[in-house]
Amino acid sequence: MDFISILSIFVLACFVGYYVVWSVTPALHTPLMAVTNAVSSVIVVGALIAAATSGLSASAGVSKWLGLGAVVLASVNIFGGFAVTARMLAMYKKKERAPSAAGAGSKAEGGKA
Amino acid sequence: MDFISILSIFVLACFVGYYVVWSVTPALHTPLMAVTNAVSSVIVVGALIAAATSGLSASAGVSKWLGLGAVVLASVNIFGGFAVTARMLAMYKKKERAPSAAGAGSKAEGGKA
Amino acid sequence: MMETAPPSWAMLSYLVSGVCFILALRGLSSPATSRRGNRFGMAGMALAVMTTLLLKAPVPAGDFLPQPTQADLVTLGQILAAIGFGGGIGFVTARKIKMTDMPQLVAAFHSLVGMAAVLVGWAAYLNPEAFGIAGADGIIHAQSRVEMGLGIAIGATTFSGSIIAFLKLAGKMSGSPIMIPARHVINLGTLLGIIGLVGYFTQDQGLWVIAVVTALSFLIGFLLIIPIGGADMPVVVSMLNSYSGWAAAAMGFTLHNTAMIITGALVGSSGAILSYIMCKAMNRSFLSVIAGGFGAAPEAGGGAAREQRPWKRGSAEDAAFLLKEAENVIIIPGYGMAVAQAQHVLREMGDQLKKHGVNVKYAIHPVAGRMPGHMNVLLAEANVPYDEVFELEDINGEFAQADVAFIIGANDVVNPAAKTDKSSPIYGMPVFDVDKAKTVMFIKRSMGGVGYAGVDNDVFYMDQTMMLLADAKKMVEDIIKALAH
Amino acid sequence: MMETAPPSWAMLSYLVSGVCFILALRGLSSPATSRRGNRFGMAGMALAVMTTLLLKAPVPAGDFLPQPTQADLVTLGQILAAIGFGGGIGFVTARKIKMTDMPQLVAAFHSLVGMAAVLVGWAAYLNPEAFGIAGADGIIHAQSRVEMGLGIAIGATTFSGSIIAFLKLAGKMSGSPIMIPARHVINLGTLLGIIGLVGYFTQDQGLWVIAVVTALSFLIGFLLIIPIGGADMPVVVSMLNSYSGWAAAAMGFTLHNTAMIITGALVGSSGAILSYIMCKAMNRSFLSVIAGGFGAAPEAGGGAAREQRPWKRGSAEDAAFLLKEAENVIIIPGYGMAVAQAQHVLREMGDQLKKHGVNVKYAIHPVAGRMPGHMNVLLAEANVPYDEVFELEDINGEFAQADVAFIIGANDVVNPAAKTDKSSPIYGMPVFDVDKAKTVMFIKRSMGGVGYAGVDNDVFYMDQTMMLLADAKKMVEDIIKALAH
Ligand SMILES: NC(=O)c1ccc[n+]([C@@H]2O[C@H](COP(=O)([O-])OP(=O)(O)OC[C@H]3O[C@@H](n4cnc5c(N)ncnc54)[C@H](OP(=O)(O)O)[C@@H]3O)[C@@H](O)[C@H]2O)c1
Ligand SMILES: NC(=O)c1ccc[n+]([C@@H]2O[C@H](COP(=O)([O-])OP(=O)(O)OC[C@H]3O[C@@H](n4cnc5c(N)ncnc54)[C@H](OP(=O)(O)O)[C@@H]3O)[C@@H](O)[C@H]2O)c1
Repeated sequence: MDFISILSIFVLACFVGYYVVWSVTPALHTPLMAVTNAVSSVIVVGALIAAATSGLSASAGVSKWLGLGAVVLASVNIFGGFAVTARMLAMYKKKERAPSAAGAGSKAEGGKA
Repeated sequence: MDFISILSIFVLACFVGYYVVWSVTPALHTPLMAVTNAVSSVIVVGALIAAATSGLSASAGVSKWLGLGAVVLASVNIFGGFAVTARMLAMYKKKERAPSAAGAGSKAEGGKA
Repeated sequence: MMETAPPSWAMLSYLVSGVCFILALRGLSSPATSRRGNRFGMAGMALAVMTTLLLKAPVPAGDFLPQPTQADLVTLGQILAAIGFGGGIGFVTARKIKMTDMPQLVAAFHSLVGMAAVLVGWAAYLNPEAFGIAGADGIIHAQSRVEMGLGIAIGATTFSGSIIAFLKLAGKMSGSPIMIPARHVINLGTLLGIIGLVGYFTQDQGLWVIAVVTALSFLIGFLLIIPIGGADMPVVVSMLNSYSGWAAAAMGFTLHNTAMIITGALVGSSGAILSYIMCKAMNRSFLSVIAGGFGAAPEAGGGAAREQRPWKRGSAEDAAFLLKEAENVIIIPGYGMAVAQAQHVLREMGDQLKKHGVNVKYAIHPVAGRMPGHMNVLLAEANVPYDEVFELEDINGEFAQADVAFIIGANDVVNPAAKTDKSSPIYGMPVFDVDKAKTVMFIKRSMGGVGYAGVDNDVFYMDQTMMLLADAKKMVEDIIKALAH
Repeated sequence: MMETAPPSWAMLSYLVSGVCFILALRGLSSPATSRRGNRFGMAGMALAVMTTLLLKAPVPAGDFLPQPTQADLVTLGQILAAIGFGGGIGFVTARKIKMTDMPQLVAAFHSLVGMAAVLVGWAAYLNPEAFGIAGADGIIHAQSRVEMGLGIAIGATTFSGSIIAFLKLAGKMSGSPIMIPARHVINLGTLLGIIGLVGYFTQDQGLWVIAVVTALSFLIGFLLIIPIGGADMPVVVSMLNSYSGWAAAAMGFTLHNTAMIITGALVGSSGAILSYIMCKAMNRSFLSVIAGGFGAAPEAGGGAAREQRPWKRGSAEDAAFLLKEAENVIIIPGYGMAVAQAQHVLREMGDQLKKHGVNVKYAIHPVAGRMPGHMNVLLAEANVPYDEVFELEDINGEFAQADVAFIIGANDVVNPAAKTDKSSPIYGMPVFDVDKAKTVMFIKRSMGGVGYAGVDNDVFYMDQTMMLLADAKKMVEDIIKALAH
């Protein structure tokens, strides 16, 4: 991939980002913050590359451990971010289903209404 | 540019196209048809490449003339498409300006209100 | 010449040109920004053309590029002449065309894009080195052959299809569907033939393959469109627009050109979405439009029932009197207004009414007329400010407060059968609730005439309806005269 | 290892993963599609991780890849352990966290992304060969150095900034702005230092350069956020979210990774747009938020004036009586509802009222609470169906028909000063027209307490206003009891 290709992808992705985010309903802005958090952990790709090297030199060894550390941090985010988003989204229900369950936030992801 | 880069650009451009077109106000759907017509003449790039070759072989000579023909056709579209769009868009005015000019479609491109 | 990537500055400027096209369409999200948008479009096109010339044509450019030879300068002259010649025709046409002829103009322009794509495809086939798609031995890459074949096929289909659409829309050919027997079988066969040959093309670079592909594609464009009724042409035009976009994108893949790929995706989506919007607002499936035959039988039946029910006829004076007294008037224009070219007198009538203190609004149905946005463009031409023009959802609630619903050349878009009669061809299409208005005025030429869907309309026979039977322009002129008294 | 492009299948699957992320955000356009969207997000992440593992880690994959050695398997084990360990912590946290603690959770998560970016940047610096960003001589490409430096700088700023935001939001640190003298000069100096060093980094690959960049970036994140008041933190969190997106994009440029670039653009836009929406709805400029100091003085003045004007106090019984008799009730929740955790009892009250035939709707201001969408998530938690919850523009016209506007823990968002008083800090912010309702009920703990903007509210003193002074949860419980009689 040459630089211009990457730049093109980036520019178009910015347009997509602009439109996609504006089309998010305000009621779901909190889940939006949570899910963008989760997806920004795609940095884990870099972390995995570092962690996967078999350290021959000393600095490569350090790099590997830094990578593993980054994998841990990113994983907290990935699992935490998606799980908390799923938990929030499971709570948004339509009228039909409302009167059934009471009070405490049911954590089931089942609500597809 | 490798194939995957081009594919990525294409996929993202489809997303952009989807969002951009849906955000066009229905009142401007006719200008939209005219302007997409004009921009699709970007095929002129291919026509120019063909027309610019100095024909050494016989087939290259034919190719050159086909290219020139395509340049003519595409140019009709480019100038026609943008001009007719500009003419249409110049007619869309806000209330303040309406009572001044009467009847016949004023072709001036000036209306920036 | 081997496949060499264009230099970075050229790739960058193609990207910028693509972004300009995005901004051009983005500008259309409101009339206020639309003109700037159009200028972005022009800038993008100018950039793409200039970049290509600098890159490929032997332009004299100081010390940066090799000095052009005499032959080179001739080439450059030819190119500029071609641009000037084509551009001149396009510009003059664009200036002269009547707004009511827009549908056929768009169809005609599409056919040109289609033909240009065919020519470019052939040029690339004949001189692959110039396009950097051939190996050292002059053999074209297999992938490029597929892209080239597809580009030519889509282009040719677009060309012949658009020509038919143009002829039907311009009334130079009967709008009624022409149904060839066994046409589905023939179409399918032709289509499979094209696909098969494009596949075979990867194996055999022979001229005959691409020639047959071209011929079959011209044929299928023709075959696909002739069974479709003239009134369904707008959907077809949009669909062909979409095709031309995908053809440009295919060419962009071949040439590794970002501007073409972005444009292709934009135009492709635009056509597809407009087709979808039209079909949805007509409550017809895209397939049923493409299968053709709509508008075939000259609307038999209903005629008898129609005459038996009582209806009231009004005169221009009656209408003027009621309009003058009204507080809120909602005007619903339709296809008949375009046919009668009544938009200018209509705006004049609106001005008169405003002087009498009447509150006048225009209500536009998404498929009023024969093209998306058709009515808006005509009203804009007549200097109706766009903030007096409302879309269906925004104004449909206001009919209960309206004293007069003034229907001028519209029919299907106010037909309540769409809400109640499951057997109606327009059942399910959203319509204006004109029955809620105190008085309904309905301009059309005769009780026998029907709308696009060819069905009777209960609004004619309502108690509060006054039928104003005349040519729309004539009737509005008479109303204006009566208002003056 | 030299810079070699990853194989096509990997590039393709990174593209697919990027598209999945787009679809994940796209799903959030409505609650109905949001859950599928989230699954797309998970799928995209799983794909990105798996692709990278297949590509770089020595996974046992039959004959396709070289057999892993013993050391390789250890590495794989370490990686899986790291994912399992981190993932476990994340998952448990996500399950345990209270909905009212969402703002601080998001801030905490951001800090982790920032730190991960710093670690990856350092790892790339120490082992550039693994990332394919070094020449044969182990020298890192200049462009990669800039990208790496920027990635580390943004990541470190995000980290320390988010930590402060977390501490302030969680109440573990005073929310009041801490104003260092000459802070603008210090900040500017630090910023220039970072930029200068990143530039210098292209000349000198020394460890000290990147170490100082890292340290200064940690410092600036800290310096930038401490002068900002706790209540402005949501804008800051969004801004940091945006930063973390751009950091990911920078990393994506380095690694030529489509998934990262797309994600970066998505997250970057998301944070920027949310910040913009918040600032706009508060009618404050982004710069004024970032400059800090808001909420500094403990709202002096106004106190005297406040006491002098007459106001009416109501009891839970009074409120219950009026609510029972009402036809339309609009509930306006605000920050106080979140503080009191009153959403569950509020929904219960709504159910009771519905049994009495009252029409209950919830009205949400775009900046009600302390986070975009804060109120929606709490009401959803309490099982309020989302089709009873309306946005400002959609419901503001209905107050004229409302018998009761029930304000629970909201304040600024109903303050008419925003419409009338040019000197008010909230002037220009759109607010609910509660004064049009027949009766206004206003729950807050004391007459002295103010909202986020620290200003008095004329609604307290209106004729039709009944102040219900108590903790929101307590008051609603009392109303429910009174309704039962
Ligand atoms: N807009 C689009 O994109 C699009 C695309 C495809 C199809 N369509 C279809 O087109 C139709 C549009 O509906 P519409 O309500 O606008 O029109 P319509 O239903 O086609 O009705 C046209 C009306 O105008 C009258 N008329 C024709 N010429 C006239 C003249 N010179 N003076 C006065 N009246 C005249 C006709 O009656 P007389 O003959 O008695 O005068 C008829 O009542 C819909 O069915 C829609 O589905 C629209
Ligand atoms: N949503 C966002 O994204 C965001 C971001 C940044 C800033 N903001 C700002 O936050 C504000 C939000 O406005 P708002 O109307 O929701 O809230 P607000 O103006 O901050 O008012 C909160 C109200 O709740 C009362 N309250 C607090 N705790 C309570 C309890 N336990 N029981 C009962 N009442 C309680 C307070 O009065 P007492 O103290 O007397 O009880 C006060 O009247 C806006 O100014 C907005 O600009 C929002």
